[in-house]
Amino acid sequence: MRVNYLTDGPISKKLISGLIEKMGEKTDSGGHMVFFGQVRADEIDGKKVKAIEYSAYEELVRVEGEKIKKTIFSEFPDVKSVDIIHSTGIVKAGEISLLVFVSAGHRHQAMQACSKTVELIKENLPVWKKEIFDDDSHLWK
Amino acid sequence: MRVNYLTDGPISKKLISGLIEKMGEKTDSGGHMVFFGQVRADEIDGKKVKAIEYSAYEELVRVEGEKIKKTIFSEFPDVKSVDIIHSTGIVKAGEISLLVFVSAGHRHQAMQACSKTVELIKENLPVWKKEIFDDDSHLWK
Amino acid sequence: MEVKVLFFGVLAEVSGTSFKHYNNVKSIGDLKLRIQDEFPEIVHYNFRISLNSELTDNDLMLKSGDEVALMPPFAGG
Amino acid sequence: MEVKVLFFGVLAEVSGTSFKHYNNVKSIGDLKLRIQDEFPEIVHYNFRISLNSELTDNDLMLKSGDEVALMPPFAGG
Repeated sequence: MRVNYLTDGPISKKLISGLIEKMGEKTDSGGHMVFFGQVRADEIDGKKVKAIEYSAYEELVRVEGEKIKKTIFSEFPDVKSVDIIHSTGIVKAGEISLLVFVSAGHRHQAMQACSKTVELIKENLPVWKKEIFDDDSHLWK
Repeated sequence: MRVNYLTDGPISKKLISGLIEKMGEKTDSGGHMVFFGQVRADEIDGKKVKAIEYSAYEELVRVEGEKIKKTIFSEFPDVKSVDIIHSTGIVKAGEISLLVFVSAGHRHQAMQACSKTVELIKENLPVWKKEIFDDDSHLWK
Repeated sequence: MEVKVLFFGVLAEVSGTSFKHYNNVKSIGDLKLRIQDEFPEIVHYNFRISLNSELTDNDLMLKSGDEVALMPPFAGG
Repeated sequence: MEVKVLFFGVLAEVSGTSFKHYNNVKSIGDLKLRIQDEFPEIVHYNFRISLNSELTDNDLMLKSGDEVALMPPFAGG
């Protein structure tokens, strides 16, 4: 089961556990590198971020997501799998909004491929965010 | 609760879930990077690795583990926490033998610090491994 | 002929809608002028364009049923 | 006086034990000779030494109660 690419609301502990459960299935993997992006309770001009509201262009997310995976697989031949999950909608401070899960035969490519995937997501995935403050005002990022 | 640094047998899904559960506690963290080292069912001279038996010099692991953390915290000031757990004893192919969990304010330091921690572990942690094959012969690594 | 235009991120706020249909627009350039006329504030924002889920920088011709998206800089993660 | 010597990794296999006590050894160099005498095969292996949980490359003097470890190259992960 692959959940790529979008999920409504925060990325649940259940979804994460599901990915962790199946790590051992591939005994040709020697390393898994996982990135979790979390909503930070930043303070801006005396106001605290209480949540981020994400919106995405779903069709294009799918197109660009596939391109990202293709890039990773061709650049890192030791990589066995890449999972990308991004939240849409409201994600509160302390909750997870991005998960990148990369498995590879050896650790170096797992690490490099995971970092690169996160960078490509930031660059190419059509997702937008609106920071929502504790006084209910908001700021587009 | 910090489990550093050694655990008997494979790193359990329960232990991993425990670390995942507490991710959201620190709302000043924007990124978590987690490395899982898994025992690979490598084939060597026609024999398949069925498990690795790890041994460690516990006292020195603690000393060197603290040094590694100190290095990471001083090199990456944005890092909030570093957890290192390594297995001792028998870990079967497909099971997890190393976990490195790094939380930071922003993604770049989370990623770099996690990779660096894994490299320092490989270099400095007094741990040894014996590959055990399906015919019960073994090989020290 | 009719094309569908999607507004994302802050542009959905500026235009007050997430999508809108436009009739008789020949090209992306033509469409942009129509949108600027309707929502003058939009000129203050940077955005990229996609046509039928493909990013483009060109002033392509449009045909009925096309979907054009106006997208501010991406901010995922 | 007595020091405790720990054998790790393949060296535990070569020596047939994970630890052993030695009497009347003045220094690390002295100890190494004693161990090589007892387990000649050990010369074929690279190893590092620690004294009381601290890595050292020096021929330090030993005192009663010291713990010396013989450690092949680390192979964690």
